Amino acid sequence: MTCDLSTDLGPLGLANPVMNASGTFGYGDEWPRLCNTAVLGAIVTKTLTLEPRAGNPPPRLQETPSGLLNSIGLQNVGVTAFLAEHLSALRALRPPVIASVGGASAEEFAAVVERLEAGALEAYELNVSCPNVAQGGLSFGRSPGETARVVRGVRRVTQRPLFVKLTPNVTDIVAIGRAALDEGATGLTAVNTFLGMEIDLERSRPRFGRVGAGLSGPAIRPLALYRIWELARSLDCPLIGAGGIVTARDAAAFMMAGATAVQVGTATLRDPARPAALVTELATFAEARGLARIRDLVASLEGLRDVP
Amino acid sequence: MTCDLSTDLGPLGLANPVMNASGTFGYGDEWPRLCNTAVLGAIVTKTLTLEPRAGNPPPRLQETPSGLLNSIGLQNVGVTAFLAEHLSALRALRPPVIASVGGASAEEFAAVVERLEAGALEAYELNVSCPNVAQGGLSFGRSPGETARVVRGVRRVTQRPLFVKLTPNVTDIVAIGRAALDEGATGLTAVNTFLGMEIDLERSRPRFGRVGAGLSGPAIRPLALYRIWELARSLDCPLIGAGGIVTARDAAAFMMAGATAVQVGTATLRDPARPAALVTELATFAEARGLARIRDLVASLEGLRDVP
Amino acid sequence: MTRRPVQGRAAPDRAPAGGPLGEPALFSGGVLRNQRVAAGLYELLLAVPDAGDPPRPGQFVSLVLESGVAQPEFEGLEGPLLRRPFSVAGFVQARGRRRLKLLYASVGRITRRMAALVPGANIGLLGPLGTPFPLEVPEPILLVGGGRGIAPLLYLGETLACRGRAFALVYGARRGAEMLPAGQLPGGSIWLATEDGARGRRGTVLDVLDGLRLEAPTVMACGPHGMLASVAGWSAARGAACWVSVEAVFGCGTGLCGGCAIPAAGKPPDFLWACRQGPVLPAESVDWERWNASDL
Amino acid sequence: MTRRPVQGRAAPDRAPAGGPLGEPALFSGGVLRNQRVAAGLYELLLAVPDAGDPPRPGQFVSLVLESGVAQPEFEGLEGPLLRRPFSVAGFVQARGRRRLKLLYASVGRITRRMAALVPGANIGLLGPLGTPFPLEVPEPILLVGGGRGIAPLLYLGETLACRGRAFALVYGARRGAEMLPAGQLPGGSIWLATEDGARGRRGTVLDVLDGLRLEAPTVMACGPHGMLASVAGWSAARGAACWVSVEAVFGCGTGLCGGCAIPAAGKPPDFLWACRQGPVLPAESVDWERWNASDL
Ligand SMILES: Cc1cc2nc3c(=O)[nH]c(=O)nc-3n(C[C@H](O)[C@H](O)[C@H](O)COP(=O)(O)OP(=O)(O)OC[C@H]3O[C@@H](n4cnc5c(N)ncnc54)[C@H](O)[C@@H]3O)c2cc1C
Ligand SMILES: Cc1cc2nc3c(=O)[nH]c(=O)nc-3n(C[C@H](O)[C@H](O)[C@H](O)COP(=O)(O)OP(=O)(O)OC[C@H]3O[C@@H](n4cnc5c(N)ncnc54)[C@H](O)[C@@H]3O)c2cc1C
Ligand SMILES: Cc1cc2nc3c(=O)[nH]c(=O)nc-3n(C[C@H](O)[C@H](O)[C@H](O)COP(=O)(O)O)c2cc1C
Ligand SMILES: Cc1cc2nc3c(=O)[nH]c(=O)nc-3n(C[C@H](O)[C@H](O)[C@H](O)COP(=O)(O)O)c2cc1C
Ligand code: FES
Ligand code: FES
Repeated sequence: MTCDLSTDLGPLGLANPVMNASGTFGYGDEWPRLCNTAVLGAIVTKTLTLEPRAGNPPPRLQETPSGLLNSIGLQNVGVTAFLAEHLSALRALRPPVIASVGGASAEEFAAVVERLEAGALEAYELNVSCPNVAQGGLSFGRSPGETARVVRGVRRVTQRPLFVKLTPNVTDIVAIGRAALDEGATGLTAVNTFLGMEIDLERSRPRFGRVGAGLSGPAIRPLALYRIWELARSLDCPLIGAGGIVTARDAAAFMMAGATAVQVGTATLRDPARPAALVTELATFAEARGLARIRDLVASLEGLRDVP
Repeated sequence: MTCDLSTDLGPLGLANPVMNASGTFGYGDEWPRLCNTAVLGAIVTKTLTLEPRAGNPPPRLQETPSGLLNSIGLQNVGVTAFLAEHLSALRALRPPVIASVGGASAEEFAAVVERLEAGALEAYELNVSCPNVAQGGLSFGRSPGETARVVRGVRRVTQRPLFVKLTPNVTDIVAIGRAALDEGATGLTAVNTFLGMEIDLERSRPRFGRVGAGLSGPAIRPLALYRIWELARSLDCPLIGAGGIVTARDAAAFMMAGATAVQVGTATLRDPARPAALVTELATFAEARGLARIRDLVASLEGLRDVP
Repeated sequence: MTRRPVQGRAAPDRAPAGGPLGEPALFSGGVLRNQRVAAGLYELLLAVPDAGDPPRPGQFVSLVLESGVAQPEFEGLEGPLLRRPFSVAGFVQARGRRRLKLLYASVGRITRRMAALVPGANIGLLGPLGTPFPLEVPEPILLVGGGRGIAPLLYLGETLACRGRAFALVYGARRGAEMLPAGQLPGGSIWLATEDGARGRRGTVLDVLDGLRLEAPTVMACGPHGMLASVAGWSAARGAACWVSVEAVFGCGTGLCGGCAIPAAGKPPDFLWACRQGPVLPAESVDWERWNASDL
Repeated sequence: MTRRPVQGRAAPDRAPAGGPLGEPALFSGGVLRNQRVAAGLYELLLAVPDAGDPPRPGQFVSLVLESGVAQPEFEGLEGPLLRRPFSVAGFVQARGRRRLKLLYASVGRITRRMAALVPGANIGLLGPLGTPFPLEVPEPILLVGGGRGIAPLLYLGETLACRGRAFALVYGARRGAEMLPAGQLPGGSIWLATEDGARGRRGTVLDVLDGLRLEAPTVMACGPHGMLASVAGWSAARGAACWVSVEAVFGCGTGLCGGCAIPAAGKPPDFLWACRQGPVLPAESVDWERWNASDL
């Protein structure tokens, strides 16, 4: 029996639940053959800002046990160059494209989305959770009010599906998610990276210029999974899971906990073909369990809605 | 040159900065020879409550990439049995003993400390950060007000040094720490475990009965280190670092970031001799760098107090 | 060192059968031989230092793949963090040389890597740990092993044989191919059961037990949790003394963490610590019903 | 596939010298030989599949110790997550058989494990990646290598020699013991420099360069960041064209993550991506001063 892998993110239908995570796959059009990007459920772009951004000075990466700290700092070509240089290549690929959007102010978020409307992309993901920028990252995503303000501004300029990418570095992630939904967000992506740091012992100084950096990779998987579970049992909206996903088992766990789709980030750095491979592996996994439709996995965890 | 390893936690002097973390070393008197417990800077007991507690039903553990999820649930013999059965063995060992204290209410915390006063232990560590109990764990440690209430109650019954063990599962750990200090806490321990979960895919159910569990081990080291740094640059008090510490380099990083002492938890499960071995390794590390006094390492990180 | 159970009102403070045990030690083992002995089942022979207490049947060692005790100082830990417990399946001491035998099933992260160990490699060990099977028990003695649970019974059988005690062995597995060859089994009276019927009787060890005619045997069993529950029930129904060697997920294996809790009979919600009050426990000290319900 | 730099206003969009490059591939390499060739320095010879684009001198491959491409589906990732980049130090193709040679210094988590690879083991590779050294450059050609930076120059030298181009090699290291034996170095004119004076002149490659009398050479250099900065300065002062192969901490090695940023000349705060716009870059495209300041 083959399994029907299709799934829905609200109004947005996907051929399967697998996408790349923003920032670990370039703009999505880099290596269509190396990864077979065409088979993905959706493609998420690197976070785009109004102007090009150079990002943070090096070093920008540090491996940790089963994890990766990054301090890229939203380096990106800016929305104009994205539209001019990447859009047509992305359009030539089959999957729906989700533009990841960043900004230093609520106004910038809205302005980026307004510019992107011309590209007729399928959805937006608002990155209010980047730990590596001075403005507009965690300072927005850690506050329900600021998050609401960003979503409100963007909702004024688009009718398209809107996902808000949440930071796990908060006491109450559900409150932030609810604030976003109340302003018309379609769904939520969880999670962005966890705040961490590393020290250069030889020089007695922080490894990164901004000190704090974002931890990703398998190390955070159990932490991210818990956030999806927290969101799923309190809120009723499409959820996109991210954080340490490598295998079909990882993806299935996030879906059982309530995710409708999943993103592969750090694992893509090691194996650029991983997101595409995961589509196949997820089908195998589902078929081995006799699942007719992958959507039956979503929120299938026993007792998910029983508040303990 | 040999390095002077002594350090101070406020009024409490330690021969060296290394102790075990609560809950991963029994009551501290279990294996004095296997670990050579006598050489530690201090010994921290398993968290003690007023009555004995049976803890959570199994399973209680799950390995994750470079991490460990636990849902022990404060199983302990209770303060009476502790005083009767463990205290004299602990006293026979050289190091100062820090009693870890838990409770379902601020009153229980105070009652436990009141009982323990008879034991004349050197200090207390208030565990307001256990993710594995229904009452008194995270529900206290995630709220500055509740944390303050617990500390206030305990301060009424003891003059001894009091450390408050913080949870990292908050938006603003500094606010919680400040609330504790304002009520007379001597210092802070950071961090307890991170909230995570795991799923039993074969049975479509959460691995743990309480769903959420606490993540520890090397996976969380960069996250814990960042919390110590956050606390050190905003608050002026002794800090005890914990979270993924295995090696002398790990311990040194926590000290550079502001910790006066460090605790070894999960690594002790793998190697019960690790805390004692770390004392030696830390001396070697310090001597290789020509450090005359280990306390010179504390908060020596370049720019620690420059708010970025 | 005190041998007191480190836990609350929990468990019967059972003095380990056979008198006080020694202190476990951290040591390294040199691989002498590592071979497949049945489908998915391997035997590992290790040279271990001639020091410390020799293990008793039923005790276990706790293993890390990296050799050396305080390893790895520099790099820190990666990959599997916890040690893994393995029953002592054999131990010989001759002319100052000690050999430790483990029998293991390749089922997961560590055991799959163990299967790739080559002679000359070194691994880290901690032990001997846990309670042993009692040896001075009334005959007839019946050893009951399921799957990889045969491991401690090999050493137990050998030890009983040395002491001239008579015993019989009931040994079951899902498939005949997963079973040790007959020549490697201890004792003279051996009954086999396999679910595929390839060796011995088709069925489980319980089917064998039900067909046995034995007066009040002393039963010593090791195997999956469900099998142990059945054997405990079988023994209780016959008033037979029954000792089980239990498995749980271990954190420390030394009584430090409380990770290995299994429900204790008598006073819910109390627990036994499988690593220190066990792994060998009197069957009646376990609350089988609560354990079945939590069903690891 | 587009070869456009994937980054902002950052970098000069330099068409890779030598024309368009092929698509990298994921493949596995079988260890044929792995031997110590100097103190802390090892040579790894791999059998690789006869498919895809052959690497050009200056390009690199990105390595994981686990073989297989989509590995490990079941267990997930543990231990070091990221691939590690290594310059191609040699490549031969004969009768449908391809051999890839890497020269590596054992300095950390992965490279120490690499040193333990035995013939028959398989590792995972991704490549060829990055920009190559240009080959059609004016003579005299001067290759300058420091430490493990000699690796790409071995393959470059071999390739130049095959094309009948004359070149000289300046090769430095801290200690003579850490240097490749003379017989393994390419070309006829070789100058050595060691800081311990054990081989060649006592000092650095810069001391050798300062003593050379060459009219407007084309310089191609690989080595530690500080050495490259000096060589770039030396070349600029003489109006010599200079190409450098740079190192940075790589995340993906394929231009996906932006982890490998190095300061770009001209327009601060822009960056070049060492993995895709490099590793071989015209020296003048790098902002050496800003790079010295961030000093990885
Ligand atoms: C006292 C005792 C004695 C044992 N003796 C033997 C023996 O002689 N031979 C033998 O083959 N096996 C024995 N086991 C079981 C053995 O410890 C597990 O098979 C082994 O830990 C699996 O490790 P892994 O990394 O290969 O598997 P993992 O990848 O960790 O997991 C595979 C399976 O093993 C279980 N498991 C994981 N970690 C542990 C753990 N720490 N403790 C127990 N189970 C775990 C998991 O729940 C999972 O079902 C014994 C267990 C105990 C408690
Ligand atoms: C384009 C390129 C080509 C290279 N070619 C060679 C070569 O031919 N031979 C050779 O010996 N070395 C080469 N290197 C360097 C080699 O990649 C590093 O030595 C290797 O990554 C160290 O891995 P490790 O796990 O052993 O060390 P780690 O334990 O990771 O760290 C040891 C040191 O290596 C540095 N390092 C860690 N990760 C990376 C990374 N992803 N990229 C770069 N540096 C890192 C660290 O900062 C640290 O100083 C090259 C590097 C680059 C960027
Ligand atoms: C190198 C790197 C760059 C990233 N850049 C972005 C980004 O631009 N926008 C964003 O929303 N998330 C970014 N992230 C976060 C990832 O999209 C993802 O949320 C996170 O890494 C957790 O998933 P993972 O563990 O699978 O990587 C980045 C992560 C990494 C490792
Ligand atoms: C099995 C286990 C039991 C624990 N029990 C306690 C406890 O009783 N009280 C407490 O304050 N912390 C407890 N902790 C948390 C540790 O003390 C420590 O704060 C945390 O594990 C992080 O350090 P580590 O990464 O070195 O383990 C426990 C941790 C583990 C793994
Ligand atoms: S495994 Fe830690 S107490 Fe038993
Ligand atoms: S862009 Fe990822 S390493 Fe260069």
